[in-house]
Amino acid sequence: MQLEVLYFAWVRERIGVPRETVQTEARTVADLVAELTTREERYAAAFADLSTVRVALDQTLSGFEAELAGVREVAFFPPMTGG
Amino acid sequence: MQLEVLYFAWVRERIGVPRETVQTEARTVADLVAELTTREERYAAAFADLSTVRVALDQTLSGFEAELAGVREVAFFPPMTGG
Amino acid sequence: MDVLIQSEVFDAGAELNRFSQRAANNGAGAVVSFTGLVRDLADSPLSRMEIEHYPGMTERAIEAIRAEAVTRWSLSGALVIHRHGQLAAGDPIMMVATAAPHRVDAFAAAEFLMDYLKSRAPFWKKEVTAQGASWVDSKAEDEAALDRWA
Amino acid sequence: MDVLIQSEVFDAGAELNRFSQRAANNGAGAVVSFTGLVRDLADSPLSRMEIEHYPGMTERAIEAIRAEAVTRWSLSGALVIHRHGQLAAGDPIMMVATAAPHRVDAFAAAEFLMDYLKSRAPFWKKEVTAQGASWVDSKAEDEAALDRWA
Repeated sequence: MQLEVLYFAWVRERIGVPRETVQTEARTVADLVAELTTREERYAAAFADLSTVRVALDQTLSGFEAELAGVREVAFFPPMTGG
Repeated sequence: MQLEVLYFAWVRERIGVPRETVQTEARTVADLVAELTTREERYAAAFADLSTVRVALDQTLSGFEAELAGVREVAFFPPMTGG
Repeated sequence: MDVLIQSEVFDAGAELNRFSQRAANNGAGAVVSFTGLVRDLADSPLSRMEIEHYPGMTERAIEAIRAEAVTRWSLSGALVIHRHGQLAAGDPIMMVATAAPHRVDAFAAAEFLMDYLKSRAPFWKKEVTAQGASWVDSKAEDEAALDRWA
Repeated sequence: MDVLIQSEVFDAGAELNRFSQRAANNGAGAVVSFTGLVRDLADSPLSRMEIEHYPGMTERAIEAIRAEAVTRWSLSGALVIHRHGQLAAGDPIMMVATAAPHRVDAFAAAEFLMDYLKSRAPFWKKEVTAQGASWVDSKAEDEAALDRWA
């Protein structure tokens, strides 16, 4: 499965790129995070405390337990600070 | 005692004047209302239902039981509809 | 000037910008405004609205309400403008603006000011149509709204 | 346009007047606005604020929030403007305007929109001073504010 993975704010800064294409067989978001974390230290740094990371699947807020089947775009970012 | 008595909105319209000087020995606002009501029909019409009349003494909202000693200006009007 | 009682029409947008500019210099991060407009009537078109007020007491009452708001919340500014005299449908009747470091204070203070202006500032509205004129009735819900600030 | 996501500065007063004019034609008697301003910092003067956003999701999220507000309250209009990019101290960050026949609806809808924009619209603020840059932390109280609409 091929996913577009986007990063924002300090998650982006830690990982070093705003977006990338990821080949993965991860079933859930949590699986994808675990897989990325083992790849390189910068992912481990970004995902060190998941209580401070939010995820959106195809531009809709979601949870780490959500399944990735059919998803094209995954985004990771800190809690939002709009307004 | 000499009082300046002011009327607003439909209270003013029923009594027919916006203000007048009243000579009275009334002790409370309720006494003053009773005295005016006996004077002429137009006062009786304005004060027919006191639940719809508000009173201010020297420009501060007050009650009908309030005493008039030391007061210079009494105003009668319907509930306010500002804003 | 933070309380304006006037018959002239005012420009709510220009007042908001002037108020926000001053509030920003005073530490505000949040500005809330309320504008009341003369609504046209469903049954019979409104010819005009007439607003009677009690000169002297109006200023005193609004200043007291404004001072109370400044005591209750951490504000960077508070503005009240209220018209009297003859108004046309669509005209602004009045506006309130509040500014604070944080939005919760700005919103609460604006609602407080509005609730008190509705029932405690000496203004009386009359609606005039081709069929005649009638004084606007006060609403029980406006009086009840004051309870939440007790 | 009822949702504007832009890097350009906007004129809150002019937007309010344009919005109120349309709302008045649509039966509004009450217009509420909220403007968020870039606050300067107490400890070290702010060089600028940078706002990052998630293009595409931002518009979707705000449209969804706006649609929910229109469902919950009887509104004559609702407007959201939010900037991204580089902002200076005192600049307007965003504004919300709501219009309704009655003030209670206009106030409630404006507070609802603000509470959701704070925690559910994908924007991230960064404060830049001479000492460096830091991302603004989300506040537990902003997340908690959503509970009252549940």
